[in-house]
Amino acid sequence: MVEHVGSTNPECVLDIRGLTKSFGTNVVLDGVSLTVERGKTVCLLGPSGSGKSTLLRCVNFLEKPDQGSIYLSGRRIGMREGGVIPMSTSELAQARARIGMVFQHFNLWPHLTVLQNLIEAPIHVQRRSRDEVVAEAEMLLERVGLTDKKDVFPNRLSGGQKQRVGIARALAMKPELLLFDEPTSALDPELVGEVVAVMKTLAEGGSTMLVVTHEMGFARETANEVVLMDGGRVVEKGQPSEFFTNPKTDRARQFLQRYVSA
Amino acid sequence: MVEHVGSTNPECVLDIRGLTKSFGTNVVLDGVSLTVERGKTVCLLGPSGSGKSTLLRCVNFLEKPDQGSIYLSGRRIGMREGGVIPMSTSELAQARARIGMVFQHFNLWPHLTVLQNLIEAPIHVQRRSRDEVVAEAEMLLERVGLTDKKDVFPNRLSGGQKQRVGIARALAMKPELLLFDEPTSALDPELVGEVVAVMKTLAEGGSTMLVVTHEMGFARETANEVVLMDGGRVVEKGQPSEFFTNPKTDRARQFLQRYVSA
Amino acid sequence: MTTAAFLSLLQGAGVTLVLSGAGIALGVPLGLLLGLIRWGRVPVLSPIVMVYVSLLRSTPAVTLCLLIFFAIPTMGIDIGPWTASVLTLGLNTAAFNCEIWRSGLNNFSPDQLEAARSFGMTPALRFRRIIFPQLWRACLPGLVNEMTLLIKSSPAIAVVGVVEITRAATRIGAQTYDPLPPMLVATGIYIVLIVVFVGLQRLTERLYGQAGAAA
Amino acid sequence: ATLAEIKARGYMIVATEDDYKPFEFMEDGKPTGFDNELLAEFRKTVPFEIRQEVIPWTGLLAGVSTGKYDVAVTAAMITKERVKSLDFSMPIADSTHYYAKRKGDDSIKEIKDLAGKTVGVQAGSAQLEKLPELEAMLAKTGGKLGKVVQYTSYPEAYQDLALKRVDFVVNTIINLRSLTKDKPDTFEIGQAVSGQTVPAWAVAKGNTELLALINSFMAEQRKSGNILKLQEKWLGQAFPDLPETYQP
Amino acid sequence: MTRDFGVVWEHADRLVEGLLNTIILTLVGASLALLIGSLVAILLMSSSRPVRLISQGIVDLMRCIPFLMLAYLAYYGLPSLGLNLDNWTAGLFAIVVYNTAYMAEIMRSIWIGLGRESIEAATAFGFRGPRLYTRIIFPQIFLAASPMIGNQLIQIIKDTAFLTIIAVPELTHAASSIQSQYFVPFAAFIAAVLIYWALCMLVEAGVFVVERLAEVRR
Ligand SMILES: Nc1ncnc2c1ncn2[C@@H]1O[C@H](COP(=O)(O)OP(=O)(O)OP(=O)(O)O)[C@@H](O)[C@H]1O
Ligand SMILES: Nc1ncnc2c1ncn2[C@@H]1O[C@H](COP(=O)(O)OP(=O)(O)OP(=O)(O)O)[C@@H](O)[C@H]1O
Ligand SMILES: [Mg+2]
Ligand SMILES: [Mg+2]
Repeated sequence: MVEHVGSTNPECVLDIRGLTKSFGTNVVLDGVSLTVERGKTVCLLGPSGSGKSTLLRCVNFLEKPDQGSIYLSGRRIGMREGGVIPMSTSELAQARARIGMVFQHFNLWPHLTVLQNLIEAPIHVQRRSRDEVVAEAEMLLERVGLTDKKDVFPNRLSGGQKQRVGIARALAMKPELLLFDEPTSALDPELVGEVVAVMKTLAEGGSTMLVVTHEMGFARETANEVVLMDGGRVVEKGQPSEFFTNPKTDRARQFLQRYVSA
Repeated sequence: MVEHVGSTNPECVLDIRGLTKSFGTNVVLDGVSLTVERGKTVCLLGPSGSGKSTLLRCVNFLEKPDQGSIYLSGRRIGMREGGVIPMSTSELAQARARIGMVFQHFNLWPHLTVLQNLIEAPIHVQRRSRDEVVAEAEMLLERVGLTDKKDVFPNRLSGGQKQRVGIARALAMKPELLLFDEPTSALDPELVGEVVAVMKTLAEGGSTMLVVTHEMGFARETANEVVLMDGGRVVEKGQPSEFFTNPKTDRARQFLQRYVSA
Repeated sequence: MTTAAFLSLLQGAGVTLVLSGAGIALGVPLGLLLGLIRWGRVPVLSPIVMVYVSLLRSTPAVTLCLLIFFAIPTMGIDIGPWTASVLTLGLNTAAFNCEIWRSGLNNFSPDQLEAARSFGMTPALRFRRIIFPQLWRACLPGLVNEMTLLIKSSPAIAVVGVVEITRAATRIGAQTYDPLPPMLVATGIYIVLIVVFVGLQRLTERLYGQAGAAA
Repeated sequence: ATLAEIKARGYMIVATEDDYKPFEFMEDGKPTGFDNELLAEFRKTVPFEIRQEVIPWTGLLAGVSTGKYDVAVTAAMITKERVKSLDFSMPIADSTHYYAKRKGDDSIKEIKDLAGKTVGVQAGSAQLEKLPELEAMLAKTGGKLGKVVQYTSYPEAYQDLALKRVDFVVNTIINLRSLTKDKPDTFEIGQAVSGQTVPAWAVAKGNTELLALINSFMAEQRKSGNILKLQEKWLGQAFPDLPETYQP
Repeated sequence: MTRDFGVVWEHADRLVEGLLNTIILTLVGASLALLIGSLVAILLMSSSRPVRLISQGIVDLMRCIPFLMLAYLAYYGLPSLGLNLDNWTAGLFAIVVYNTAYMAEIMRSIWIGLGRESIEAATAFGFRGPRLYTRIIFPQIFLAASPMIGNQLIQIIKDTAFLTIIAVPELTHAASSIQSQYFVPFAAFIAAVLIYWALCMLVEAGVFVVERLAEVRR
């Protein structure tokens, strides 16, 4: 396949082309291509070890891909235009600041309060004015229903609250794209609901999101597209309505089986 | 209610009567009564914070109850007969050795191999002969399908394997009663199955089990009785067939709702 | 430097090694005992240990040695220079070791302790079979660090007339009016002594590294 | 211990130093020097055993005053402060203070050149106490005492003198003579910077009988002229005119 | 004994002067050791193997050399290489070089246990270089390491006492000069111990405060 330059579709926020990544001899991503359009939510499903997390980590270059290219709103990530010279660390940092990431284990900064977690990167990475950022962060906290936890340290929060802070922290960067890596799988069943609810309002509010999840309910109801990965490849893509009721591949049928019995 | 002495039913392995426990002003258990008969499996359900873990911890006196009494096969636990004088630490240790416990986070001893984890307490607490215990432990490992991991340290095991070791370790004490505290909720969805399968064979093999779990499938298929707790009280008890299809209380209906959508 | 001078330095090295070894043999278990008292919040004893640790950590070894050697005999207990030296090094290092053991105990996994309790282990058995086998590995770097500091602070005991490495070097310097060469040789000997301890630590870490990782 | 106690238990404990050349120092691991040879003579005259402890200066006088050791067999300068808690024997030498300078340092030719120059002495020593006398001498010629650097022991001070970190070192003539004998190319002795000062052995305050025993031994040594020979041998000069007692 | 303490009291000004010098040495030495130690800790955690091995080697060497010897060599040894430091500079140099090694090792041991999560999140949010260290990594290290850093600060306070051998007039120097000049064997040292104890309690109080800060975040 010839690699075309730049994005053909101006509505494409994320455009991943032929991504390959191995750890030693273990091929974890094997030519993955994927696009996410502006305002759309794509759910990435797949069994453990299929490379979902690695894919997300490649998107913001926490892992360096072996081959393939990634474009964020038409601009190449990790490499300078042309794809030969790697970005400098400062260019990379600026590029990363355009992507918000929400982690399975929240990864909040334990030494900072909830509000400080939100304003840390906007002030020190994006160098925006403190007053503006604080005002915005307070609005975000209201949106995720945590205004009263503003000055509390993360250790005092329940898992669900932590993850809502994690989401607000990602939003505070005003990112063009939001990445979620299993945002609910470290939560008690009780607490999943509150986080899923926040994600739904985001999706409906027009955020562009790429979500790795085991929450089939969320994928079915909210995603614009569902992508199933297995063994480092995309095995099936489709509308959720199609995918869940009438999967095309055996692998997808097999995968969905597991969730029906629960 | 007048507290009656001793157990009236000789088939009763665990008999909890009017258990009360507070942390500070927070009343966590508020007069819980519960029995588990020989060879039966009771599932304890309930939302987070309803006191399930605290109840289990009271059973083997890891927490001291404020009021109420617990009988294991007719013998009082934690207190000497009469219920006024507390047991000495060595009496308590002997009583605890009659109860096997399986933890959410496995709590294996990392400095001991799998086999050593199994034989540690039987040899040093129950003072049984090493040869006998080792032979038995090897049989148990076969039963949970981990014979080949015998000499491996726990950090080399997957979550599911760790939990199977945890179960084998509890069985090695030949306990009269097995307690499980959310044995699968720290596991990836992939790995839940293998642990549930082991628990099912135990239940069918005649072990007496009290299981706190969020796995509704297990409760429905395996439990002889289901107990729903909320706010430190038992709100509904019943046969699983009854409970899941036709719950009597609003609280139970509400609780079950959450699991249907998933 | 003459051969005789060099030999006297080696002899000093022997003295340093023996006294430091005795100090460590006294201070490490004593520190563990003190650490357990603090960790277990044993009433009455725990605050006493706290003051002991605070005071001994801040007392320079020379001062402690002089006090032990000259002040204790006025209470009618006769004490020789070697006993005083071992007591000085041991009591001092015990205070630091108490803190090292204590932080190890504080960080010990409550989950594992709970498992041990629920399996009917008595406190003594828990300590012997579950805590200690893991604790010493976790504390080893800190303890060895403290052992290196103990060896280095051992010149203090020279005030009571024990001729260890530094004193032997000083004597040579005083005789020749040229203190630098013996000091250099002494430094070399210290490095050799301490490298042995650090190397033993690294070796133990490597041997037990795999089994010691958390489950 | 008192003489009676010493006789009862059969031995006496003396303390000597190990880095105070030429009075006491170690040669090939054995104590030697002026005091050690004098001690050997003393050993011959007493009816009990003498045990010797070799310790640094820091704890030495403290050990004698607390009774850990019976006699300080060292050249302890008799000073006002020390006589408050110790009793001193007959003086064993004359150790008037001189200054030593780097060989060939032309900026110092006489006492008045010392004004404003940096001086090294041992911390807490009798020598330190003599500095006011030097200050007084300098004042007469309108000079002032320069910076004073205190060392834990003299070898370091000499080292710094050679390294030009101090300009002169004040010590007793005896010590300085021993120094220049060993390092004639590096150091040289200047003039006296104090009045007469004498060192002696010391016992705990009030231990009169023991002191009397020591003094009778010393008198014996003076009479036989033996002590002069030892002084000649170790200190480079005999002191025949030492006083019987000395009040600081 | 009371007479002895009287003598010490009369010369309290010398103790105070020594104390001031001890405090200056400790403050300057500790700040520099912490600062440089942080930089060395970054080298110890470098992804480049040679950088790691070399910095590890230097740190281990420093931990093997007795402080006294280091001070001695800096003062009497360096002049033979043509570097003539005065006793203050040499003393500070020794304190800083020596404690930098211990501080760096302490910070490394905490850093290893810090967990990748918060650092990875910071990288994903565009933190890098100095900001990553000053905003995310070191605040957490200092919170977690306060008991051990406190231990080392106490070591620094006590290490300053060794500088008496190169004639830096710190507290022990003052105490031993009073004790041998006026012959008050214990009183001077007991006074010094009490002052050292007070200093160490200041450190302990600081550690206590930081530990409370860490605890509400743990
Ligand atoms: N840093 C790494 N070094 C080596 N192998 C790695 C690394 N990160 C991931 N892997 C391997 O890559 C494979 C894919 O991992 P990845 O975490 O992307 O899977 P996943 O689909 O996210 O799984 P899960 O659902 O368990 O999170 C696994 O086999 C894993 O062991
Ligand atoms: N040691 C303790 N000290 C103070 N409060 C405690 C303690 N242990 C538990 N609690 C409180 O007791 C209540 C019940 O806790 P418990 O762990 O028994 O609930 P649970 O039903 O097991 O919940 P989950 O499903 O989250 O495990 C909670 O509010 C909890 O905060
Ligand atoms: Mg993953
Ligand atoms: Mg629980």
